[in-house]
Amino acid sequence: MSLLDVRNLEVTYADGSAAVRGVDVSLEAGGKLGIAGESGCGKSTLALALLRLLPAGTRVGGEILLDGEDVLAMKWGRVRAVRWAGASIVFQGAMHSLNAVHRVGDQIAEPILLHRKATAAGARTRAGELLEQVGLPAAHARAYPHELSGGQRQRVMIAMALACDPRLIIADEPTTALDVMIQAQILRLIAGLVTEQDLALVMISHDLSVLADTCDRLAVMYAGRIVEEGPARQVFDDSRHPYGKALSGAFPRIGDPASRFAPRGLPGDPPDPAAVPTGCAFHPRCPVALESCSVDDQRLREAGAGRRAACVHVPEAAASPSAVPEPEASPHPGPGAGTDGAGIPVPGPAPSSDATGALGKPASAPPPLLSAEGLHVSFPGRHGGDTARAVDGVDLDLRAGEIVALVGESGCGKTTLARSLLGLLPPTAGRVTFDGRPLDYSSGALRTYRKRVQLVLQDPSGSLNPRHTVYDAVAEGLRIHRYGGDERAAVAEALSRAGLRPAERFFQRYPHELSGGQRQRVVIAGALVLEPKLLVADEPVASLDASVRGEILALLLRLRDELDLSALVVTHDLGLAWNIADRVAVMYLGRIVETGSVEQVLSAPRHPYTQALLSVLPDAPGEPVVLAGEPPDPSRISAGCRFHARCPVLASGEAERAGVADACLTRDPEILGGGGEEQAACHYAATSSTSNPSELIR
Amino acid sequence: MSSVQQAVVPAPAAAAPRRTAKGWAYLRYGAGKVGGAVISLLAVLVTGFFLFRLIPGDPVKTMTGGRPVSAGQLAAYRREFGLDLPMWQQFTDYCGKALTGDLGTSYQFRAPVLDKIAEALPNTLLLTGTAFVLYTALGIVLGTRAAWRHDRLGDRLSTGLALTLYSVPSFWLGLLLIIVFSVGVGPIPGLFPTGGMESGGEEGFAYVLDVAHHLVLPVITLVAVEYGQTLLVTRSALLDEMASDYLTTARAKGLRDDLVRRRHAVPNALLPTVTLIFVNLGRTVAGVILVETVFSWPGLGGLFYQALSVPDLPLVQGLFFVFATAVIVMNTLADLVYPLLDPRVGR
Amino acid sequence: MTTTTPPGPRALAWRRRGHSAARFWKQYRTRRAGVLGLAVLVLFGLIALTAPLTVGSDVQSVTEAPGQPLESPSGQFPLGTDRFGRGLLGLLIWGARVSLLVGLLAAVLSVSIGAVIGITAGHFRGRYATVMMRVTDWFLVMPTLVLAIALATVMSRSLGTIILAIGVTTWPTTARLVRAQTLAVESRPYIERAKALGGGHWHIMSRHVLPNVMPLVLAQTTLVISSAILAEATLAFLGLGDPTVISWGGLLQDAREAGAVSSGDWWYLVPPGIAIAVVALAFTLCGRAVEAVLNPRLGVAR
Amino acid sequence: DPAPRQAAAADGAKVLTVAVAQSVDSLSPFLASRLLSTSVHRLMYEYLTNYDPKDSRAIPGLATKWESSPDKLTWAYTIRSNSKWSDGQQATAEDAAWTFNKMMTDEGAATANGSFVSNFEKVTAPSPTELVVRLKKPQATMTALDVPIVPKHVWEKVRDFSKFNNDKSFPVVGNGPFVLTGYKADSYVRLKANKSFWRGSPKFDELVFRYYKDQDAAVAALRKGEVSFVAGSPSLTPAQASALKNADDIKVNDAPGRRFYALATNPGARARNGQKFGDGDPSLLDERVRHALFMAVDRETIIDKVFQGHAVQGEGYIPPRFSPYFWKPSAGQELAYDPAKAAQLLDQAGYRTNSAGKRLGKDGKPISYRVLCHATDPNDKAVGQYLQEWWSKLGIGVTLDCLDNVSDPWLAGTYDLAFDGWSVNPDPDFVLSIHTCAALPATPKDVGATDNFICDKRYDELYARQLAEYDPVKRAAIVKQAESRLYDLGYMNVMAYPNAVEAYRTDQIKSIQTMPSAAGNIYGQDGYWSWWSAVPADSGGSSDSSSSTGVVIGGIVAAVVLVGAGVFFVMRRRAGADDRE
Ligand SMILES: Nc1ncnc2c1ncn2[C@@H]1O[C@H](COP(=O)(O)OP(=O)(O)OP(=O)(O)O)[C@@H](O)[C@H]1O
Ligand SMILES: Nc1ncnc2c1ncn2[C@@H]1O[C@H](COP(=O)(O)OP(=O)(O)OP(=O)(O)O)[C@@H](O)[C@H]1O
Ligand SMILES: [Mg+2]
Ligand SMILES: [Mg+2]
Repeated sequence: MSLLDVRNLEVTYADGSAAVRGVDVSLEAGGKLGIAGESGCGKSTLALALLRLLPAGTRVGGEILLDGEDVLAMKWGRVRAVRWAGASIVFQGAMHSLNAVHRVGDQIAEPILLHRKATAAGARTRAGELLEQVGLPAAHARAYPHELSGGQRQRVMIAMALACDPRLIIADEPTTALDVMIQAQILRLIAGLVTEQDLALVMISHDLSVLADTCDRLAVMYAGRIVEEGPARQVFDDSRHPYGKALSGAFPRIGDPASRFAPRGLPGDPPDPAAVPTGCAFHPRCPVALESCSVDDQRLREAGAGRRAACVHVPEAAASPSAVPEPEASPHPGPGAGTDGAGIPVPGPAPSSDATGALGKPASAPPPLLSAEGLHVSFPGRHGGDTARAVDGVDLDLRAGEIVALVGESGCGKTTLARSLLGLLPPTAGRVTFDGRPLDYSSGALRTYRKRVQLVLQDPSGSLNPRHTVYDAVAEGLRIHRYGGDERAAVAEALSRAGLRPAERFFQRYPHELSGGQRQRVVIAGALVLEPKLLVADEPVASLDASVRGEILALLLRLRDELDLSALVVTHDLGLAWNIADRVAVMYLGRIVETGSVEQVLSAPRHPYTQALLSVLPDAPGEPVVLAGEPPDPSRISAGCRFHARCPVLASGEAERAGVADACLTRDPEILGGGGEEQAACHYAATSSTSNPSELIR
Repeated sequence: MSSVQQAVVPAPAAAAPRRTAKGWAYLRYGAGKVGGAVISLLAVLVTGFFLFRLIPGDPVKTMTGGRPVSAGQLAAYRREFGLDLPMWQQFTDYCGKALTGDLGTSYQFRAPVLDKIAEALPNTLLLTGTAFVLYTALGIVLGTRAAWRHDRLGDRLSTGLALTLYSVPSFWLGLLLIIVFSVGVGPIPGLFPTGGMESGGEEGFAYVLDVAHHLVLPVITLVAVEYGQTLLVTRSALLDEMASDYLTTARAKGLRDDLVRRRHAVPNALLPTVTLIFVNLGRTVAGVILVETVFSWPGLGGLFYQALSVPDLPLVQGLFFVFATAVIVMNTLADLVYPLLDPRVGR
Repeated sequence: MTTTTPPGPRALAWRRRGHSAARFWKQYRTRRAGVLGLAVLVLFGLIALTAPLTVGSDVQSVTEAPGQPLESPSGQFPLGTDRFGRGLLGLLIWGARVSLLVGLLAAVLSVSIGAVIGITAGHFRGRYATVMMRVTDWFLVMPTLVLAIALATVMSRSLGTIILAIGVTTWPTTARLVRAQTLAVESRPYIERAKALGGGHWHIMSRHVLPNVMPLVLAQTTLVISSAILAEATLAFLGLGDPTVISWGGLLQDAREAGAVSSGDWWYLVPPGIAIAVVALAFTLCGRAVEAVLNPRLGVAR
Repeated sequence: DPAPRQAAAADGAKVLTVAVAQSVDSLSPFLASRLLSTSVHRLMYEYLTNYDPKDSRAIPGLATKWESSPDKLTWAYTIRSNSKWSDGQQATAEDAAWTFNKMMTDEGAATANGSFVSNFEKVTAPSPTELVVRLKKPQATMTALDVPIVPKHVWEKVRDFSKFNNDKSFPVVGNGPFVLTGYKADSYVRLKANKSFWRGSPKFDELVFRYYKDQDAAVAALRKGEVSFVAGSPSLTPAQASALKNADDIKVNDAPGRRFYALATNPGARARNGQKFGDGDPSLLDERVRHALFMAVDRETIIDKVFQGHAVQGEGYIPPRFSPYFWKPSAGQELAYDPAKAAQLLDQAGYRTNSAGKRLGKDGKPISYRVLCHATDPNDKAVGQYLQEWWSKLGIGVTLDCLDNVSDPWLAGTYDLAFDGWSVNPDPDFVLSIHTCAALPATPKDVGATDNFICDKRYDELYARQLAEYDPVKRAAIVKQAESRLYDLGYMNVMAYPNAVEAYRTDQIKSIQTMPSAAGNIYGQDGYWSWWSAVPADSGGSSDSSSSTGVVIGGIVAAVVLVGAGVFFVMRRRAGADDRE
């Protein structure tokens, strides 16, 4: 008998939205099941339903057998007994899932006292042990949640989940909102614990690649239903369902030329659970949909050994391994799609050889459009703390028609740099020049400057005033700059450029009536309407679903081609750089530590930090190098190389052997050219520019 | 956990929460708040002085109006109350004295203002203190219940009643209570005294009983008009918390509903209420004028009203200062207590 | 949508406003308490506006008083008479004008001061904000009633005085709320975007902050009216009002001065009190409903 | 108050509780000026003379007899030898001399009663029973020296008379019918009967003045029997009176009052040095205007509607209760209610109406008078509204300036008309003195004793003559002439003599002396007659038992509520325990 057996689970919220519509899954003891899917597809609902945690008024149908006992039929007393002791949950937002006014130790001890009838002292000791198990000092039991970092809090949640030795742990997006490096730490921790203690795991994520790495089996959810299920790796690499394909295709494989300058996405919006399309719920967005798809509902059926999928293209008898026809190379709107008509033209393959060729010859390159010279930005410390040197000496050039990606961990100063490039933050030292002239911070000059350089922010929902219509939002720039021409026409044109067609249909909509992707397009349209020369995009897709982000990236590429726009794309995602950028700059603790063409930096990184970043990508080859510790703190920049405290090369003794260890501890490395455009700020890299760096760290 | 940490590069020792630093931070924070309060107090002192100088007329004339007074006597009064000095000097004298705890001499009572205040303050504190404890408790308990079972009939009734009572003028309610429960209407006998704080002359337990008996109606009046606000704030604070993930966590742990509420929801929801509670106490002291007038309670409110109609400037200033001090002190206390309750703030 | 002759932006804007008003009303309608409050207000508003037609200003005349002093309710005088022999029903209706007017004006004054100070203090950081917030804090610690009494005593007795006293003493709460909301709005990315587009202080305050603060201001106005009506009654009751003007609080004070409480002339005392409570309650209900509709974070928590 | 009553019942003490609305300003006889305080002092200390409750004649108090020297400048009083201070010491002429001397030499001690001694040259006590006062000028009021005589041996120790309030240690040594035993500000004043009072011990054992800020509360307390007597401030309202009339065991005492209620006109404020100040409307300086205004005041309506019969129509300056001095205008002199004639008078005076019906002043602007009224006096506000309507028919506007404290505009002369009223003493000297030129302030900066700045040569002459006239009948005749002159001037228009309306419980007070005894008031008499004479009812305490039931019932209600709430809580908790999630 399986540990968990969910049969035909249906969940309808009090407001009538059918969040889960007939889900069957099962999990053996010790098994690891991943559930993937876009935002809003019902993943969290499913998780909550497992322990009957849904809000009052929610209708739940079907069966949830936990160790053979139907959770839905239990008395409340029994439910309470099963909770945490039988199955525990690690929730998505650790910062909100912990009670801010209780010490974390007490919160861990609470279920122990409740279910295990332990003494207070016993529970406290156990809480300490649990903390140590998740790699935190036992002393942290006395801390309050806000005193811990996001990663630490997530560890506390995990420790808490382990408190009553449950046989099943449900982890709902345990790493969303965490930094790449921390995410790697947490994933390893969970994987290790589950294996070690022989726990069953249900892991929920919107990131297929993460699940493929961690789980045995993978279920892909769409609109409240599981559309594909099978062994994790197989589903990720070779999906049998068009949605699964799109989803896994949205994760760029670095080094794979196919995804270079070719971000892939899925047109259309995730479905609204209050109005799920008839037939196959996916048909409006499906590139290979048939006429019948809008009528016939699809159920999971065998699709190869141990695999199931719900698609017409998977024959009843589950024969051929790849029954789903490949969509044409470019995504295009499905027959029923285009409710908003947001068709995505194919980005033409970038003139890569040409471009890289040009980039390779800095001497002959045109003068940079925008450049930062020795830029420093610091913030006064909070509560009388030390000054935070968020940007600490950055030199960066951006040429016309070029896309540069700025990557780095959270808190390394990317946003600060972007803001100071726009003159939103005055630099503490150094300067920004545009078109060869240093930036003038008088308000009139700034206004002129901001007509030519535009900013696109990370969070499209936040970037739009909820009380302004799309028209107002786009026209805002025109009005500020007293645009003389036909405002309406300009707005319409900008909107259609950004792929919102016909533009008039969007004029009177409010942001909340748009999907995330559409909102980001509106923001981009608002920037384009002023016909800028340069776009600074700060994490333009970070808050978007994997399927949607491809579209936005494609849009950026297209604009570059059409309008000869330059762009600085700020991101923490190296894959994104691979998708669209010509050049990449890696930032660490306020300084650029490596820069160069995308191909070179991403396939042959020279700085140990870049190497580590690349190695922790879910499907990166080789053993990941997980940097321990928290994201660095710009108010405490250590002497010597700023990376030395976390540097794997230094830790492994490699630097010692190369004779640069002293320099690492005492001397701030200059950014050094390694031939061509590639430059890295590393003493070690300087000594070994020829050797293959990825082999060094073993 | 060896396997997990194996490949991990050693990190700089994770900084454990620094307790002493936090203590210092709190001290600094507290000192800031207290400093702010002191500045506010000084500002109040200054405004009190100038605001009431705006009342037109000559205080000595007011004092002696209708009584035949010799010029010598007038001059003596002016000297006595320092009214012969130029304004700025009066002001500095006033400030200097106030700082040493001397608020001057009441014109009408010929007694130190401080004495008059000291006489009345305990009475006001008794009334407001009792009412405060009751309405805070009532507001929190009912507010919690209303939120926990929100949008049910009980919530609607309880919130509706609170809102209604909140909209009722307190003096009017007091008058009605006097008619019904003091004078007696129809079959209801007059159960409670119509006013005052004591019948006079009792001692020991009889005195306590007597005062308690006098306390009932004014306290009911204050509680009735005041508890609504606490209820509403508690209710909405709790409603805000109710969607929080940590409550789902608590439920997921298998906690009973009432434990989830008491241990997790209420402590968080009460945080925003704490400030209100303190501020309320300060305001109740100042706002008690009406109830004291209606129930002839011998407290600060009554004194203030009397003082204003004369106007007895030193007493008015003194009382104004006391009222404002009550609010300032309570606000500051709220500021000081809040971080102790909410670990996230001020450290 | 076919684009024949596209309507101009202005027409569009109007249509949009119409839409949002309709949407507001649709949501407001679902709140029963708010609708009830609104109905009561409309009723009282009509009563107050039509008072010159229904009862006429003659109800105020003492020399032409039709009845004997303090008659109990009868067919001729449904609510009895006051101490001059004037019909109390008429006075109550006439008094609605003053009470509502004072409540309204005082609230508008208070909220305008609060909104201006709140927005500017929230937008301009630095010294200006510090000074403004100090002033606000200072007013906030002033015991409102005490200060209002003091002001009303210092100035001459008139409606203007009462309005000023209420307005000047009650704005800090609004200022605080508005400032908090302004700070919240200013921390939103769209402000950064507006700055990046080149928008200046005025642009940001008027195009972004103000519309976002308006709902709060609106709700706050409604709530402040309620407390202003109570404050007017209180001041009048304490004898600080203009004795020649009929207001509900004034009627209560008259009743008390006439000794209605102890002589059991309930008809003199009860109706004005109820009128005050009902109108204050109605404004509170409306205010809360408006607040809940415009600021969905409140009360919609699951 | 049941607990005390029970305690009182245990030792059989009879307590008379009086509801008062005023708070005590000071318990020092040298400082106190409020009615309550001076009434209490009457009870605590003997005065030299007292007034006969029948006709307010001067009768012996501490002094048994008195005579003046032929030059009218020396008065000799014989001090009684049967009055003892409550600490056992004999009260002597020495105490009286010390009291007066203190007031003459110490500014602090002169605060309240300094005016009585301002004309004294020297006060001596040749023997314990002999007091001699030497005057600077003749003074007819020497048998009306309302000054409490205090025990020298106690008061000698007082350092600063301007600060000493006599309210710290009890009982307070005195020789009046009652001894002060307790006081709590704004709560109560408690007095015990002085068993050895020379005129005889009061019948009640204790007298308590209980403070009720709110008159309604006091009336309610009377109805419940919490208090035995309510005076009202200054009297019960008509509504209260009629309600109490119908109540059981309550007697309403509706007696002619000692106050007049007048409309004063600003005659152009000025100081003795001739300097003018203030901004009274110049039109009011025309006697015809003043007369016209008063003729447009329907005094009958005021009595009917405002006082609802609890007042007498005003005529002369001194109320009819003081019959020797009562004067009323002759038929020809009288300014009877006649709006038409009033309008005519105004026309004659040159104040004509414009097309809008507004009467124009000499400056061509419409006339509008500011009428100063006491915000705390409902009658002022009520009459003010009538004035507004009556005078608007003459085309004259009125703004009512109702203030808590009217003295500032009053003393500054910044008003046109004002509501005015004084309590008249058996000796009318004081109320007459306030209209003399001598009472004007010395300079605009000073305060005079003047009421409303009237200064008239003829009136002053009459005033001086009556003060020097020691023969009561002749003096009364002069006083009446002065009143007539005042009436004609039209600056002080008496509208009414309000009654004293007070009430007491007949089941607690069997009988009580009014003053004048025929139809007089109880509270605020010139003397201690009422409280000294009050006889307790035998039944004693029907009300007491009712209020102790009150406590019992109240207690039970409270207990039930508490228990109920507790049970409710427990139940709810139980119920909550097994609910969802
Ligand atoms: N309490 C609720 N009442 C009504 N609808 C809800 C409620 N909770 C969630 N939903 C809706 O149900 C759908 C599924 O929500 P759910 O939280 O399960 O999605 P999810 O897959 O976890 O998304 P995400 O990746 O954003 O966490 C969503 O459309 C959401 O709007
Ligand atoms: N206004 C500010 N005041 C003080 N410190 C700030 C401020 N803004 C940013 N910082 C600090 O500067 C550092 C860099 O911040 P920044 O937002 O530029 O990082 P980032 O690289 O964009 O990070 P993320 O990926 O999380 O967006 C952080 O440590 C942050 O705490
Ligand atoms: Mg989720
Ligand atoms: Mg950032």
